[in-house]
Amino acid sequence: MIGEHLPALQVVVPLVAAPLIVLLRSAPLAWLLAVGVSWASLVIAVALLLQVQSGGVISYAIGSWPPPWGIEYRVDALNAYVLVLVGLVASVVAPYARSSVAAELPRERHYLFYCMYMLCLAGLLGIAITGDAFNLFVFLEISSLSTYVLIALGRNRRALLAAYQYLIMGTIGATFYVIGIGLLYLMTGTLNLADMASRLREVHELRPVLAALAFITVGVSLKLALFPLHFWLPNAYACAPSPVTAFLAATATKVSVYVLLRFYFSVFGAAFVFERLPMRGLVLTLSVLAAVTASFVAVFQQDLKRMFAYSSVAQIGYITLGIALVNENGLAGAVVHLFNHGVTKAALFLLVGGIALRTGQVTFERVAGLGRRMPLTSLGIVIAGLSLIGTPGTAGFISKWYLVLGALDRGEWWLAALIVASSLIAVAYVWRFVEAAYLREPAPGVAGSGEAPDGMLVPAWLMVAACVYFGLDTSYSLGGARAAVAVLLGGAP
Amino acid sequence: MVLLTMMAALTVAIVVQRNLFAVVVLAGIYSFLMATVLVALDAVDVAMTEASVGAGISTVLLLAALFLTRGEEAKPLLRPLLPLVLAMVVGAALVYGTLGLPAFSDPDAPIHVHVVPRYLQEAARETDVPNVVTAVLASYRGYDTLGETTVVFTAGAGVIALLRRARRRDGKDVK
Amino acid sequence: MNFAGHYSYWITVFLMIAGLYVVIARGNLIKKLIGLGIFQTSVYLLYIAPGKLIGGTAPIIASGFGTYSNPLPHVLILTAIVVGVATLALGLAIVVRIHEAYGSIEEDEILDRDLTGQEGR
Amino acid sequence: MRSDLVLRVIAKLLIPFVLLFALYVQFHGDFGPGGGFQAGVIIAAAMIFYAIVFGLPAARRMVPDRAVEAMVAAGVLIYAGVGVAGLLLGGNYLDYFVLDRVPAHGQERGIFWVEAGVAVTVSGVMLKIFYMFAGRRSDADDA
Repeated sequence: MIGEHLPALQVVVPLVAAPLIVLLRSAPLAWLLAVGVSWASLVIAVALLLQVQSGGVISYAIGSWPPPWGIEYRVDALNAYVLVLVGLVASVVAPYARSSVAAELPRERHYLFYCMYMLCLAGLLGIAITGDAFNLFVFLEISSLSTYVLIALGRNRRALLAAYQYLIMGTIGATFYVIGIGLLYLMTGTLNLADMASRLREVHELRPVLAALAFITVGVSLKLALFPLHFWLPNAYACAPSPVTAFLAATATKVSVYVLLRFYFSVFGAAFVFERLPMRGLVLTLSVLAAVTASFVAVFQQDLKRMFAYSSVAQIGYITLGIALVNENGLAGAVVHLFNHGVTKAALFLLVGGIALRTGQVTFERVAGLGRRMPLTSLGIVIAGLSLIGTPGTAGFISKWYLVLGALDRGEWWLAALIVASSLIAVAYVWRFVEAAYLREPAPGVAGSGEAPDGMLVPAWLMVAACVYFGLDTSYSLGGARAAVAVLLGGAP
Repeated sequence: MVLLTMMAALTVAIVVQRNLFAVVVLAGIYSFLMATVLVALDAVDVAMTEASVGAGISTVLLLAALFLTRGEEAKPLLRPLLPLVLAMVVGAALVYGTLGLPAFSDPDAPIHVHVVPRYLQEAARETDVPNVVTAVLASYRGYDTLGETTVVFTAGAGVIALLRRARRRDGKDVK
Repeated sequence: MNFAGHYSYWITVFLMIAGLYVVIARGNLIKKLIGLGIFQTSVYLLYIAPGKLIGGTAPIIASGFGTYSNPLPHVLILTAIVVGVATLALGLAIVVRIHEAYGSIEEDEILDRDLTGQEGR
Repeated sequence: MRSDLVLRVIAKLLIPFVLLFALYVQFHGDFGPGGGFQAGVIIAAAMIFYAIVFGLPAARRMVPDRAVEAMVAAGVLIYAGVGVAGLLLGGNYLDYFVLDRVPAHGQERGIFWVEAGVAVTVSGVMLKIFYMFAGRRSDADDA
């Protein structure tokens, strides 16, 4: 009986947890609840994925109103995959948050932190699962508003400025999205994505549809930090509390990519977006620029969080590049990179959070000689760094391999070469960490208090292990991605 | 149509005016005009909300924030040209889009023939509520409204998280 | 007729341009938020105006009326208004905190003070 | 402001009527314009008016912070709870049909509680936000 209501529970459980936390007003209870709910949402997501694999698309009519009159939750191989990623990262970040939050935030704000964390989780899951364009906007705002607060809770006063900038950019992005949806609604009369897709096929007046495509693309690109709309991201990631950075880097941008995929392939249709319009060239150019320039900028950062934030911009470039390839291997690379990069970045930011806890700042000066003071943390960063570069045997290799295959399938060998070349830049910035941690003497006066607490180290290493595991056994990650690509290229959602 | 033109004029005033108190008051008037336009367009529920939120709550919040900061804008403009061009490009994109939309008050437009007829014809019977806006809001699309309530909740909890004073163990505020 | 039929769209576009311009060009953090509000309200007209039917009434079912304006955009925009005020409240809370931390709400002054490490008050 | 007797008397007279009007807006939302959100805003406005005329401490005595925070959370829980009730009675999430033997009455009941939840959260949040902003000011003054 519970089985059929899983789609609703997926979102409602974290959503109800948030007000409960406010009523309880107790940090330890809030933490316990957050951990329990995160794990529950992972279990639900996995159960949904299994249901989809055995029984096909799940449609759940909220309020028992049939779509398109009511709001429909629609789970297929693609968004079940995204739900699992979000659930997985949340389950790892929630236990990790306790030590980090205890150290970084004043006590009376602890329970509010977990409240915001639950809302952000509910928002992201809601975006991924819904089959209704306007409902997507509502959950987008839930996740965005909670994200602004989470970033502003950072220790440094710059966190406030970063949160403000993100609030402005995020709201512009969301409003663009609403304008796009408005135009589509005026042309089709419906808000249900599947219904919209089928009715769009019969629309002959294309100008509003084109404008809608443009507004939705720009709006979502602001959220996913596609180059050159990425400038809010490094500040936000660098200033937010460590668990927030890890959670956002691994999930928020990925969910936005999902939205883009959903609109391009399921609503507008790949043929419309990529064959009738020069969108392919545009997305391709921006992706390559992102991958190359952001990687370069990353090399010259003095702060580890900032460096990995720029690296995120570059990695998002790889994902959108895979989208622009519009073939089976390229898309599989893009979707599997969603997952692999999510896992890799979660591992990196969780480990960097441990360093921040011990040394205060994470500049390269402070990191010098870290290999001796925090050997496990340093080793973890090196392994996850290898995955970031795309070394064989790690998760990152799998995604880049498929991206290169996708490029070669189209006969664009120069693109394949660019993917490999830009990975070499990643070698440069990961090497900077290796050099600082293992080859340099620690700066005098840096407190050496050993490893991060186990509560942080264990979740972080789980993610590091995942980086290696998904590099060796690809049956789950790649298998899920292939099923998702079949949905994308199959047409209807 | 006159109202719309007045709104446009007010917007210009808001852009130009540098005294922030004046801007806040103008923004309040702007909201009232918007509410009037909405009544003319038959959106009475929306008008009521816009009047109470836009002209009421927003104004109070803005004034409260102004008391806490300061009321004068320091510099007229940073780099006026680039933002203007950007905004114009976005506007042009929207103009391009609206050109293909169905004409005003066209009863055969897609939004009037698809989905909505059921609301208008059946809502009173299916939900026992004659105000269709309420029926759609709370029932057909009730889940959106749950999300909307959660948005409000998020804002409330967020403001508490941001503005609560840090307290020391003895209960005094930390400066 | 065509011009008149699209008049509300033209105003929508104008409000949108003005709002967006204020957001991008102005350095004052509160003024930016007001601009953001105008930008958001422009969307209301885009949704609501096409829902109006001439000769129709507000969508409250009563005997004696046959034509009603479209209620669905009204519902959507109610949600949008709520989202707008929620964003404004959060934005203002952040601005107040910024003012306390930096002693200014002008973007360029704040960036200056960040570089020089100068305290607010 | 403290010495303005006329204002105080008017406020005392007016506020009950404003609250009554809020209730009207709340319950008449089924038949005319209005509903939980608008009613919540009006309730909050009445309290804010009270706070402005009689001072923040007086308002905080009448509606303490803890109570407001509880309202903020309770409204969402009421709303989500109606959804869960639908689940427990064998329907989908937020299914109101199952709330009563006559489906249309179930709808009416569901809408009533949902709107109540909205009003509670909205009035709580608006009031809380005002408290937070206004409280910030008085702290800054005596610092």
